[in-house]
Amino acid sequence: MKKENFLWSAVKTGLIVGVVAIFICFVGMVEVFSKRDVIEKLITLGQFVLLAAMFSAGFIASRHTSSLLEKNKPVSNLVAGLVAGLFTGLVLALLVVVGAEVNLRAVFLNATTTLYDVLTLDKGVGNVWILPLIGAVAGLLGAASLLLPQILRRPITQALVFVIFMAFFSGLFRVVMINQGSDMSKAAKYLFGQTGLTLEGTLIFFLGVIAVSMLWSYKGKDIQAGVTRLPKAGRLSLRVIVYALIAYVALGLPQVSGPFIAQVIVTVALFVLMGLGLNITLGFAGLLDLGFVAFYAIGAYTVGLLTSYGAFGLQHIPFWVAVPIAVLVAMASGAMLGLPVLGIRGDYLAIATLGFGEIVRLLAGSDFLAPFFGGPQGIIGIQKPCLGTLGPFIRVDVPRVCNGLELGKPQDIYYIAVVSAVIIAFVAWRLRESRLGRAWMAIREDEDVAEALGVNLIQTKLLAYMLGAAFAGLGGAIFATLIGSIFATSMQLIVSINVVSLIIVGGMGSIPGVIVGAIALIGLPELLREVSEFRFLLYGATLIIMMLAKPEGLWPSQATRRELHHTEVEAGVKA
Amino acid sequence: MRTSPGERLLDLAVSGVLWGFRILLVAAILIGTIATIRAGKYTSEQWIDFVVFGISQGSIYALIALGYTMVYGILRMINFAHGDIFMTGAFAAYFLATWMNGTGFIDSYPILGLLIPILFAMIVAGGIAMLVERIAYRPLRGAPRLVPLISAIGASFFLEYAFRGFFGPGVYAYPPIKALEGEWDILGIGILKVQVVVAVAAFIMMAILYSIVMFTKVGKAMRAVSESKDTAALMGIDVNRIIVSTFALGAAMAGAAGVLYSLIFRQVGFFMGFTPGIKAFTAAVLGGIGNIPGAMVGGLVLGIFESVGPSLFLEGLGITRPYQLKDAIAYTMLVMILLFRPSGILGERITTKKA
Amino acid sequence: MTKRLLALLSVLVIASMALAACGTPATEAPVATEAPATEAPATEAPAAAYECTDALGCVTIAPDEPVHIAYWGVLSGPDSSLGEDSKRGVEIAIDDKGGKILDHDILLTTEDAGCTPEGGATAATKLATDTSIVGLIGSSCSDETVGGIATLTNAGLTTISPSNTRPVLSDPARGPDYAGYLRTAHSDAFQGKAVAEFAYNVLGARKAATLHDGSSYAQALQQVFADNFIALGGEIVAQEAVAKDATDMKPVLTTIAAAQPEFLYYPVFVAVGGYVTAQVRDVAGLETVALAGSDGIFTADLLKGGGPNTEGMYLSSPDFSAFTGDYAGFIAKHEAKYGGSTLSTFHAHAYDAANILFAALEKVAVVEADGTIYVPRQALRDAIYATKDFQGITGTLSCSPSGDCGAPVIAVYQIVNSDPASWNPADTANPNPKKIYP
Amino acid sequence: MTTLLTATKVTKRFGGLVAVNAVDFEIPEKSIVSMIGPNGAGKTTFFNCITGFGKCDEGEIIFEGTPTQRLRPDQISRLGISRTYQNIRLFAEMSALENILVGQHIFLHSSWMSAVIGTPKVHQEERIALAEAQRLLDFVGLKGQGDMMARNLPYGAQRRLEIARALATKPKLLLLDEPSAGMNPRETEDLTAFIRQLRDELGITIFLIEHHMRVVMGISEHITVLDYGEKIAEGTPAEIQKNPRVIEAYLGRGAATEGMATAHERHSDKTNSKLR
Repeated sequence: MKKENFLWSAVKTGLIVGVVAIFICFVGMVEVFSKRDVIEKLITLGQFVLLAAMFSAGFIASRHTSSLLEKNKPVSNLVAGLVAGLFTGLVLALLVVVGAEVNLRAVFLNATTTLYDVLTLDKGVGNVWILPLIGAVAGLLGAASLLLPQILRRPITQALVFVIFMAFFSGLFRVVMINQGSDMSKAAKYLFGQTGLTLEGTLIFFLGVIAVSMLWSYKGKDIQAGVTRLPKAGRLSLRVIVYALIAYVALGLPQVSGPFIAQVIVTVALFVLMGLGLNITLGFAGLLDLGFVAFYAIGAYTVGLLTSYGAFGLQHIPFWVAVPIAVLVAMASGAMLGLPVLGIRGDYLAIATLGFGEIVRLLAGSDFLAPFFGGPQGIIGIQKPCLGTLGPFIRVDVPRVCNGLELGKPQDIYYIAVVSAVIIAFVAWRLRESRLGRAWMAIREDEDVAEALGVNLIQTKLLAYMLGAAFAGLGGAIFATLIGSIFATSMQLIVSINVVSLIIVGGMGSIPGVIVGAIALIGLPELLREVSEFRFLLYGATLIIMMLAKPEGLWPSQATRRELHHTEVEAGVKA
Repeated sequence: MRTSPGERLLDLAVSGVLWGFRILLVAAILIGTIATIRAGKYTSEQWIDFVVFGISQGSIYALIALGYTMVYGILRMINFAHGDIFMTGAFAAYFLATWMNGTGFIDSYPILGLLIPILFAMIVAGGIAMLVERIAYRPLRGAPRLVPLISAIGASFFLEYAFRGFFGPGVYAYPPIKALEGEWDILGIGILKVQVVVAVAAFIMMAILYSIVMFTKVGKAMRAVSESKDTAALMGIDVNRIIVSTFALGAAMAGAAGVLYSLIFRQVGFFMGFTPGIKAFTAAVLGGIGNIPGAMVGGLVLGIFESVGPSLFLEGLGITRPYQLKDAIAYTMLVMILLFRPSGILGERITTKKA
Repeated sequence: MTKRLLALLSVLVIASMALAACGTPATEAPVATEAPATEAPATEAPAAAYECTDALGCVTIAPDEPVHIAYWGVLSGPDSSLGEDSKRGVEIAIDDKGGKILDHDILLTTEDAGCTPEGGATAATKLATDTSIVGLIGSSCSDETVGGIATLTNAGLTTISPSNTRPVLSDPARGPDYAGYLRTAHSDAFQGKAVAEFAYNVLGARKAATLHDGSSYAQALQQVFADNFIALGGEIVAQEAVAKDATDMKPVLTTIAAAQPEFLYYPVFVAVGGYVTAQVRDVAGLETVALAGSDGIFTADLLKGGGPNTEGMYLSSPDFSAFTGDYAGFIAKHEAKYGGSTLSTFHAHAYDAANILFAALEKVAVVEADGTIYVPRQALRDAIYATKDFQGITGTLSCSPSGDCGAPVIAVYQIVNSDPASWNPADTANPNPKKIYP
Repeated sequence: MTTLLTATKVTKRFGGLVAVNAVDFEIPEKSIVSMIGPNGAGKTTFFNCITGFGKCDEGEIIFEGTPTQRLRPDQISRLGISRTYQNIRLFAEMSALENILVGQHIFLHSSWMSAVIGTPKVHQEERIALAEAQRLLDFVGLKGQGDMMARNLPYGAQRRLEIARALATKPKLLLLDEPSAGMNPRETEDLTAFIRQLRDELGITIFLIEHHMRVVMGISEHITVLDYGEKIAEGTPAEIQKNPRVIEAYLGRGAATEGMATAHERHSDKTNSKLR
């Protein structure tokens, strides 16, 4: 088979990336992002996105060229990159030219004049030639980056990624730092602009990361070796120090970062709880449950009904008493769900559980049960947790007074949520290592064989449903007290889908995977509320990319890990 | 070793609860039905109307369900983005039909004005589905079962919000076809023209699809691939091509469904695919997933249950605002059917190896 | 294991460095939320003589910094057209100011609240953390406000909602958590009553039916209507509901038809409203029933979704004849900026809300000679509450002590033409829909 | 010698097809018995009837005086019946050790709550179980491979692991479904010796389905021949080899022993391809 001409392949790459760039424009990203800076007064996020597209066109073309040509000729790599970037720029230029003649806006809402202005750097359609020019340069740089030696390329890539990350979340860092007091506030204003980094900040971050990265690549091996050479006691104390540090950071974090980060972490922790729950039913026992939000809802509603001083509160009992009850109720409902679907397998189970989740939501929000659950008006006035005693009832619609410390702020709930998540993670880990955990995994692998080996399917599956539900119920209980009100509209199918996704993205059956998955899929999007229009677009793209890049998950389960370790050892022995 | 008394108690409890559940459901349905009928609130014409409404809704579910079921039959994978493929078809047809309406074409040639957008929607939806398959699914073939599911969920979000970016969060109104306004008299019952057209079109579409799968070479290859990819490959079938054409075919059905849906409900928006997608998936499972006639039966059963159920079962039980719980009925029905037939109405009995 | 430990260690070193860097003041300075924005203007700008004595503290804006306001509402998910619509209103208001206030640029931050209480809580928490924010517009859905308002109020912020209509939010007994909450949208308590009176007195209907979509807005509004209608002596023959994502309305309409109402009131949102209107005449027994909706469907989108059946339909809405400002001009700007028509009902309310905020800001802000601005927060809040006879495009607005700024003049309109292009309630010569009551 | 298992008139139908037709069968205690027959003769179906996989439609199976046909597979396994599978069915994503530990499930009694708390009793129980699993692993010659994921073991090791897992349930009766499939002559010989060892040392009764005639004739004390679901012959190896109906059953389809051999090979190909 004759190999493709590398130039033709570069043209193709350029065209494809150009189409992707047009997609990004039409989705509206370029225009919205052009209002945010990466480096203040120098380059906007919108411009950056386009530049990145051209740059990667050059990079991809260059890499492809290397695979097409037998002999490695740097010049052809550079030419390919240039051509690819040029064509990406040409496609965009074509868009501008066509857009100036035809009203594309009749179909695509974002084909605005502002977009064309952004594309031509406010220089008007007449200067559209600037686009292919920039493209060619960016493509050339992209191609050149491939030719850099590894020792330089890695630090530069890391530094670039870090700078973009800091720029993207600059608002968040800035606010957190400003809240620390005037010194930090000055530092913040030095590093961050209103919507991006300052030039100084960019340089500091960029050079800082390069320095650290270079240091690590030179000295990292020594440090690593140093640690391995430590005596056993030394390593143990190192470990203790690390754990102590983790605990210190975890304790201090909400105080430093303020309520928003605390709230985001609470949300993540709630999803960790749900994720750990579903990890039992799905990750361990292999029972696909697409209606997991039901247990979350049941936990939340139980706490709501038991502690609310609103119209639907039954009892004003303390939060601490309501939570165990909520967990038990969720557990019972887990059995209720589990019983009828015991005999249903595979994807039939998925849809049956999905139905269960929807039924719970519909009933909770329905007029029929509104006298009990508030219907669309929800349950409001849920009492905050109180460390100390609660005062007596005065009036039904007035909260009981907390004689002691009221845990009302997100920073307070943070501790409850994080501690719960840690405890539940421990429980899940113990369960996994127990006879029950093995039975679950056996069911996941082969239900019939497990049964033939004496595993009681009914009992084991029911326990999986019940314990999973209990964890989710705990999450729901904390959720209710965090928000202070519950509505059926919070209990959408999307929550269940999120939980399933985070388990798979984290690594099925893996407990640390749940935490990593929750941070990636729940925490990051929460931080991205500012770019709300593109939140789910990016979320969707991330899901696909993660599955393509790491189908086994970000932190695969121990079995996979042990396996890898084993092969490593074997390889070591052979060597 | 004997079974312990505790275990026997559990067994007893399980079967007791299961049977209790079944009996309760059947009893609730019977009592509700009898009470409703005795109350005599509805005339027989109205009952017929309920069923007709159910059929037209159900035939759209069925059309979307076909795509789910075909892809599942071949890849054992839930194509979560299928509902959004349906949405892309509706959008494509909307823009074409609006333009055609502006030129007066639809009024002068109503049949072509209906067919051309459908064809266009099928092509666009098929194309997008092929693209999605190429990017998000094909590299994952052979990965654990849930990995493609997550990728499909990602694709679903991506499509939804890409279209939201393109066309905004508002709704668009599908242009009306004047020739389809009013009723036809069929066997003495007045039925809306649109509904007749939609139901008939849906059935024709399903018949075409069924004959493609049963009688053409591609169809045979599809069935072969669904039995065993390896064997099919050994027989000289290009498995990749067959999978792609399955996606395209299923998506084309969804695209057509998108147009029919827009004809009845007149609103096109970026989120329109989500609920019908879930419902169609339910319908596919109800009928027995992987089974083409099953998808048709499942869609119709679901549509009719949704339409008739709230009035027939719930009102008699004294439940207020029963239509709010329409979906709850649909899902309860589903669970009940799965309780009696764990692999759907027309599904294969043996599900052991499929999961 | 060692490798992982090391990776962890390195992360921790970085984290602890960061923590040490920003952690030191954690012990010295009080925690952020306790003393928001009292961040000593004295040290910051030694030249300035202004000393902040405001009960809630002041926002200091340096000469080169923009005035930061925020919009929070639903910007993702199926309800996003509501929030997007209001957001556009705010953006147009900023454009009309030339992007500047008090010679500073206006910076608008948006936060998605997803139309849920937890979304509202998260968005509010995030906004409350940012001490540079002066004032807010939002939220879109009443649920969001319920979830987030306490956080905002306690952070000393004030928000004006353009589209919350739940009565309880501006109830005189709403509690101190709502001190920072006002709205330019009207409470549904007025609206349901107006429709009931119209149906009973003007149309002479005695048997009415209602339909809602399970949203708290629709459910509450139809209940207000039903209570008032019964109080007037009428009979509610059916109260039905559908799910928010339902499309096939014929079955539920058939159920309603069985009760033979003369008047059908469905104060829902556009999606369901369109479906109901488009399908209602196809149901035997409802061919001639009078149809009525409310402000949730007072938009050209209803004509798109509902088709020819919308002709003759009644809609209650704020009285557009009381719209004193240049609504047509607003629409023209909207068309130019975003292409296509408005997405929902409350863009004008958002525009007015933003302008009320700007007016109050201009009134209370202390401008130093060097261009530094101090915004006392309590004073700003008081100034917003003190808004009187403000000439907005939704009418002449005055804010009540319980936060109602919207003119509660409800009118009932009738749609005279089902062509979406003809939608123009503010037109004097050929209005569509046309005001018929009062 | 007492009878361990008695089957009377066992019948199983799939739709119109009668897979097993009124088969009577007996297994004496501490014996090695075999069932042979052409492909599709109903042997595995008969296995499934005994282990409760697919309930048989008619007839009665009595194991040590207990009728088993109304019991679930897990209950049957507790009675002391364990099995392996024609196409190996290990828990692929679990380690070899974990596979065996699942086999010990019925002997572990700690509740999930005590497992979470981590009572000394649980630790004790787990320690014993682990030691036992290790012992079984060694016994089947997989020493040191406990941490390997089952799917990554070589084919022969997978077979042995499956037997170890079956042994972990401490069965009185062990059902082996074509244990020699896919093995070379050398491995087959080892296997024969191993099966004998199981019976002689552990006192386990063995019931085996096998295509490999050398294995069958070499170790079986009693052989039953199934064809089209019917029992056509039974007796000692010597009797079976001479039985005209058996010869006809096999010869009727082509060649006598070659026919059997080809069938066997074809079959092992199939199993091999299914593995990955």
